[in-house]
Amino acid sequence: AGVLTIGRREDSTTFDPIKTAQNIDNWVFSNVYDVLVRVDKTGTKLEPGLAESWTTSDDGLTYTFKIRDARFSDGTPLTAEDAVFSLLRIRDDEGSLWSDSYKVIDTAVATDPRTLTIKLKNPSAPFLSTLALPNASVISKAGMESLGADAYAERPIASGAFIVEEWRRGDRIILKKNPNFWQADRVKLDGVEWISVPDDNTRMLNVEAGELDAAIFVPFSRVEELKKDPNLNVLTDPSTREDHLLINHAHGDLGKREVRQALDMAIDKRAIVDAVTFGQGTIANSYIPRGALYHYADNLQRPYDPEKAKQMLADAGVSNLTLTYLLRAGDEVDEQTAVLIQQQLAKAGITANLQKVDPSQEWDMTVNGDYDISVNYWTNDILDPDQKTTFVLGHDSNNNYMTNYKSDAVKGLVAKARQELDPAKRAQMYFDLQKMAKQDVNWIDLYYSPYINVARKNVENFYQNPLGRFFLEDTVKNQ
Amino acid sequence: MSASVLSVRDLTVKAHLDSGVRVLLDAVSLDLAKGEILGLVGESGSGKSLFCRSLVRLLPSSRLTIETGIVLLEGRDLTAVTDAEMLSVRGREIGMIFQNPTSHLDPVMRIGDQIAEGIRYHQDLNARDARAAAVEILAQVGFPDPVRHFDSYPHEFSGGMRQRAMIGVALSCNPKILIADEPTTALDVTIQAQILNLLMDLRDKRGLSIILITHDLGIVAQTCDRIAVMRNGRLLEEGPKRAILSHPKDPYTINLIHSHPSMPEIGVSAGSETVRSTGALKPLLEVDDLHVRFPSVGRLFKGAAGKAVSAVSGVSLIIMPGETVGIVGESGSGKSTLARAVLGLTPISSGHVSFDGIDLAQQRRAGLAKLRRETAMVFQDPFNALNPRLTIGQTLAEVLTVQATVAKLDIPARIGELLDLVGLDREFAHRKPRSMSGGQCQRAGIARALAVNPKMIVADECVAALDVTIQAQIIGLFRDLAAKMDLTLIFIAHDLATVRRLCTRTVVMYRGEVVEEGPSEEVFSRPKHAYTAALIAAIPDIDPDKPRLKGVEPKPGEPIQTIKRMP
Amino acid sequence: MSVDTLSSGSAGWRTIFSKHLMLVTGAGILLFFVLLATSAPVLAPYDPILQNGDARLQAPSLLHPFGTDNFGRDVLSRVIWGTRIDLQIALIGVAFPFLIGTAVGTIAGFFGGIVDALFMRLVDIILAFPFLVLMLSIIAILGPGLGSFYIAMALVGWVSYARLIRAQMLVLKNSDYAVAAVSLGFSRMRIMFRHLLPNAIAGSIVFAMSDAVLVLLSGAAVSYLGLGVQPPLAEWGVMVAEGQSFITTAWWITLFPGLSIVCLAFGFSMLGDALGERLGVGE
Amino acid sequence: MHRYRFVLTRPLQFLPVIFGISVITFILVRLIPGDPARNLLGSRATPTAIANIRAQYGLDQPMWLQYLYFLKNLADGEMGKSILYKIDVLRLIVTRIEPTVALVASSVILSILIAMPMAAIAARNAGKAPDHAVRIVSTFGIGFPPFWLGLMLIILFSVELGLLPVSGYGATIGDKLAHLILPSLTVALSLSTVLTRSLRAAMIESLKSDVATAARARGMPEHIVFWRHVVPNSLVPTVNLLAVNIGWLIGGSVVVESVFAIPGMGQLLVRAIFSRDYMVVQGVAMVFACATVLVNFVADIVTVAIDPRVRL
Ligand SMILES: Nc1ncnc2c1ncn2[C@@H]1O[C@H](COP(=O)(O)OP(=O)(O)OP(=O)(O)O)[C@@H](O)[C@H]1O
Ligand SMILES: Nc1ncnc2c1ncn2[C@@H]1O[C@H](COP(=O)(O)OP(=O)(O)OP(=O)(O)O)[C@@H](O)[C@H]1O
Ligand SMILES: [Mg+2]
Ligand SMILES: [Mg+2]
Repeated sequence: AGVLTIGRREDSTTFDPIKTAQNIDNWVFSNVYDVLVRVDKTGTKLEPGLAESWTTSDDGLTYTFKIRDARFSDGTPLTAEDAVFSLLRIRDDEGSLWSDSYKVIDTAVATDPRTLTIKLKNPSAPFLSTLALPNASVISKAGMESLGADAYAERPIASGAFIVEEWRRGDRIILKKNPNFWQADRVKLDGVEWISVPDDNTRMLNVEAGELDAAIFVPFSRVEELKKDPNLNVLTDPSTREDHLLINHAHGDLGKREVRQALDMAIDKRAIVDAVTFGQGTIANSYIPRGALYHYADNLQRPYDPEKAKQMLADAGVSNLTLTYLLRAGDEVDEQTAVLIQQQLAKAGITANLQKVDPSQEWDMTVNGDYDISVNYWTNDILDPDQKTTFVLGHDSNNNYMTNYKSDAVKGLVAKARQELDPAKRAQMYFDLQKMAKQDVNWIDLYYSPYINVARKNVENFYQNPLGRFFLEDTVKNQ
Repeated sequence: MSASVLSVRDLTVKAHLDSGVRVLLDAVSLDLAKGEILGLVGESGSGKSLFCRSLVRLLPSSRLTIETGIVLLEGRDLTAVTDAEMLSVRGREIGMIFQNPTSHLDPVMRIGDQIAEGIRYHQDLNARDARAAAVEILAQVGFPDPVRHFDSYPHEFSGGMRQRAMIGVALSCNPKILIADEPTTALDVTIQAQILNLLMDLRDKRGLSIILITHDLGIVAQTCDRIAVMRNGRLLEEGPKRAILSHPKDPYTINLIHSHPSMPEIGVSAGSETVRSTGALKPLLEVDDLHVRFPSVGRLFKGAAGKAVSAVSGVSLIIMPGETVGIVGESGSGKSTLARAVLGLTPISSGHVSFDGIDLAQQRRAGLAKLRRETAMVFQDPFNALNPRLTIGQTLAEVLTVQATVAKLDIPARIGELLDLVGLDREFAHRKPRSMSGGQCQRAGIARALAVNPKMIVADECVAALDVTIQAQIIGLFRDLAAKMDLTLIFIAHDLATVRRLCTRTVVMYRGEVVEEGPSEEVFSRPKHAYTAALIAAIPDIDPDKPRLKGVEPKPGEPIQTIKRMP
Repeated sequence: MSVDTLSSGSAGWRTIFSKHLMLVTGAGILLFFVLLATSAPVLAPYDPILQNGDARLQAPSLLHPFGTDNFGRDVLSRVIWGTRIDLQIALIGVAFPFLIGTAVGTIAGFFGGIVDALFMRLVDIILAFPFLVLMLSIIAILGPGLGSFYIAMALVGWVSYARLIRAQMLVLKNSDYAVAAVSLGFSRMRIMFRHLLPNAIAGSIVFAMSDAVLVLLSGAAVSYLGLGVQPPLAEWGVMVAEGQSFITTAWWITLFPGLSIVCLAFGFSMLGDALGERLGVGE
Repeated sequence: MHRYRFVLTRPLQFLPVIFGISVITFILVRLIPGDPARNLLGSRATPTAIANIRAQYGLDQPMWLQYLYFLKNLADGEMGKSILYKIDVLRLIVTRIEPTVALVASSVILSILIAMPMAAIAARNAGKAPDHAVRIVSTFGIGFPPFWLGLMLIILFSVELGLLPVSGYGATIGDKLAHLILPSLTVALSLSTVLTRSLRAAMIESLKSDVATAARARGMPEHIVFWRHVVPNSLVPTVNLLAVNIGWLIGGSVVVESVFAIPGMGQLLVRAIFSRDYMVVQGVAMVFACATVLVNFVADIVTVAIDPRVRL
């Protein structure tokens, strides 16, 4: 019982799931909408959502879903027709930011109100995982058509645990329990309020003062202190966040693998974990985060050895290496990391000139390749490693995630792994990919860090799965 | 004479400054009888205002203190009463009117409210009765439409009306004694006469006792019963006005009386000098049908915007080389505008000005260049006419450098000469205006004008702000210069007596037009125009037995006049 | 030396001091910071950007009088080195607006007419233009850092000076001594810059002092939005902004740079007040 | 009411200002490097998706054409659509206006409430201890960075004492007022010092003025002299100073809004700039500009009302 108030940095931008790519929106979608296939709490398995069960044809091209007996928040029944509408919309609507990910769908038809049949253009191992994206949430066809997209984006008709009761823009989203949710018995809370409190300190103080029940994005620096407060629980839930140092392979000496390896050795990840994450993070050894599907725990880790790094640079014929370190303004953690790395590189005789620019421009500059090195991070939003691997190693349109890394062997393997349907074989392929990437130093893995949230002691079962989803269905607020 | 309402004994005021203690009032003793007007005269800084302010214990700064002495008001010693008691003395017993009504009236409060304020406070009346009483007072001090004027703000009045309002405010508390601190210095002679008449009326009707501060002996002669003369904080002499005026004892008083403009001077009379102009000479300055109009500002509500104010309309003048011409007229009659237009400092709207044969409209560049080289102007306000950041030497040197008529090396010598010429010590070259007195600054200003080696000098009310004694010196200086250097002088003043003494020819202006022009003697002795006659008649004569003409009452709806602010 | 002269001498000194108290305090504080800035390499006990993983977040002690920050950098040394940057910010952040504003105000006020009308419209626009949009845009265009900050300050800040000077010029150009200068055939340049400007500028000088405080605070606000100077440079605003996360655990990280801003601001204000009284501004 | 005639004519002068601002903002935001489409799509951006969005919002058109569209929209009373929020900019702004207005208004009122008595005490005791105290307090008060001050106030009043809400805006009027106390105090602590200094100087001047002397000379006790003559005559310069500062506050409210999580326009603006949501930046800039112009307009009216000599 009770209404759970949660503080976060920013307010949502829309409730139209296909028109946003921001976590800030997606995380609330998961409270409001339901998807055909869900990712479980551990973030490693798919489980039934609106699709009660599904079957795959042997060629991996046809998926048949049995739709559950569920209803939308306005009481109308949810049918396979709605699912078709939603999938075709995300694929075809001109406002959709996600159409590329769903182009693989050839046809989607409702063979009967309870049966959805999807035909793919080619086999795709990660396809099911994509259906778990909050952006592919099932929307009410009738609702969308009667309200119009704009009004729907304000107060959607959905089938999740909660209903959007009121949206005070810039301030908060007020959710109320959805009595028509097919798992309504599971939901303990009367409602949820997502409240935007942009200043990190203020957000924490709100929880300390008891004005908020919980707050997300706890800065690393505050963890120890909050832990000392007897009224609070600091929750560190495993995430798929992985921070790395991008290297622009197209820039001069950075094209040499030995130079990149030297860079890797010149960076003391332990020190970063200690100083920047205040010990909350763990050293990263692969681009696939620990705990995520196909993570390779035994992957190579280069020891911190500035002397050796110096030697390697000399061997590679590189002296006085001077790099432009592109830095995103306004991010405390990034700035701290930059300051540390700058000093570490200096020990190996490498000069890093920090260039701080605002986030949007930083993004532009990395995409355009106007940088030498730059820290960035990735969090998975689907369970399958294919999405990230394709972006990072698959030589897609992004120049391998802005690094200009080129390796045909890796590229081939990425494509193969996508179509391999045997989990065991796939696992091996991804292990190999992780080894190859590490060998080539496509980028430098820095650290994994958990989601850190804080809640008051009377809040139970408030947790975030590794893909960022909050399972508020199970959350309890005791008086 | 009846018993005195106010008697002051040995009043001493000292200033405790960082530089030491200065005695500002030195044991001044005075009596004021009931229904009497006492004239307090003396040069600037002699302590007249201070004396009056100490009577009501309103000293201008906390560093000034009344050291000894008593002020007896009907038996009470005002130096000893409490502050609270003093509140009921101020206003109710002793009212004050000040020299500058513009700065003493609250600009953001209606005139009527300022009068009613005192009434309500001192007489405990409610708002409505206070208003009625205030309207009554407005009528008494001569407002033609008191009900309407109650709601006017001070800035909507002419200077004369503001001074009337100021008197109204002082009367509002029905005082027994009125102190008038130079109530007319800022006003035209004609308005001055009205105000003085008003004061005398009030004395007669209400039996007020009045202390009238002034530096104009003429006013005293015409209005007061007794005279007290102050200098350097000391009372020099005191007595019935006729006694003082006819038999002054103190040398200062004698000097004061003799330098009064209305005293006919023995020997020197401008009129006796022959006018040197002959038909053969070319005129130096020709003004033909000159018009100067200003776009009217800030009067949007009266007619359409953009309607112009005609400051000078249709003036024609011819000035011969070596002439000394006086221009007189009341404030706002266009004297300064004419002078500035003639010197090319104000654009002219139509008409012609030619200087030494060059028409300014046709050959603007050449004409201006010639004007700048051969003419100079002396300004009314001695302090504002000099750049406060430059020493007198720098000021003069700059002129000499820019004009480039003197070799660089000779500049210091020339500066010395100029200072000698205007009678300033050579060490003044190193002084800045702020450390100099008004008269000294005025001399520096004249030196600057002379530095140009001008053929013609235009002096715009250059003595109005000065003491009579200093005034006389400066006029003497001009006279000498004109004689020695063959200068052409245009001398602007609203003080007719000064012009009469200095100028060979007089031009009278009224509302932008020349109404009369001719040899000074003739203009003054046989004025042809009624306005000239009124102007001349309004000068208070130092002879108490020469009656003054009553001032002209302001007509309702007359345009508001510009008020001259004295520094 | 007799006791008498000694005491009178010190009394004289004391009166001079109390009379000029504000001037002395203001100038003294500024002088102190200038000295701090110039001798930073000598005075600062540590390298301001040197990190020490073993000495992180240490409370003030003899070793580190102002404590250390989250990288183990010595806060005292950073505050001392920060003096250089912040004085520079106050100085340059005021100098450009001052110069531009003075020039524009002088010209607009002196010439009047169309020049002035155009200028007034421009002033209207800049005054109404949201400062933040301009500041953030310029920083976004040119990249964060002092250069962009100065440019943004100059683009906006000149308006105040120009308005002050213009208002003065409008009055002064009609003053008798200006008219006298014209009648003496002085050139416009000479009249504008030798005669009028020196008399018009006092108000701006006083305003510049309080403006310096505003500039410092704008700098701090920009740091709060994360667009301050490039790390690891020590600058007080950035130090306060970054130290916010530790405000309840390591108060010393924010307190000392914060106090430094306040003190410097105090010095500027004092000096401004004293100059204002001295130069007779507002009379 | 001739004195107020400018009320009718002045608004015409706003047009060129507003027009100038629209041009400048338009150009300025587009000069900023960075791409709204790419920003919106985040790390999963693909070229086709980017091109798609650019076309949708007309970003692929030439600049002058975009500007004409912008003007046309303005004439229709619209401001285009937000790229980030996908709704009409005007609607978006309307949802965010009230908190900013409330914040600015309450800050200004609080500042006046603080400044008035402080200045009065200082001026009436000029040169004495209370005056020095006020001067020192107000000289110090200027130097505090507002974000630091705000946080300190929260820690003191909300966390330690539990008297006031930490942050946010509230729904009912009483709730809103409670939420506004700390943020407006933060602003007022620095704004009031500026006002105090200006008022104090004007009052001291005015206390020495002839007007005050004249009032004393007619026996008015000091409190009447002060409140009826000195205060009204001291207000004009402060009103104008206040107007300039309100202009700054309106445009600079972001720091306080952000510290206190007030869902106002400042926050909207910053997020819009950072995500290159051009239409929103333009819209907010226009609204800020209009507000500033309006505030100055009101200040002019107040000035005329206080001082009958002033003509505009
Ligand atoms: N606040 C002050 N501090 C020190 N000295 C002062 C102060 N006010 C006036 N004085 C001095 O007191 C003396 C008398 O001044 P007061 O104003 O009474 O002269 P006055 O005779 O009225 O002159 P005026 O004709 O110019 O009005 C002058 O020497 C003046 O310098
Ligand atoms: N710059 C100006 N703009 C508008 N009107 C002006 C200007 N200068 C003067 N006037 C007006 O022109 C008229 C004549 O002014 P002028 O200064 O020439 O008078 P004056 O005879 O010199 O008066 P005073 O004796 O007061 O010096 C007055 O009504 C005045 O208000
Ligand atoms: Mg006097
Ligand atoms: Mg004149």
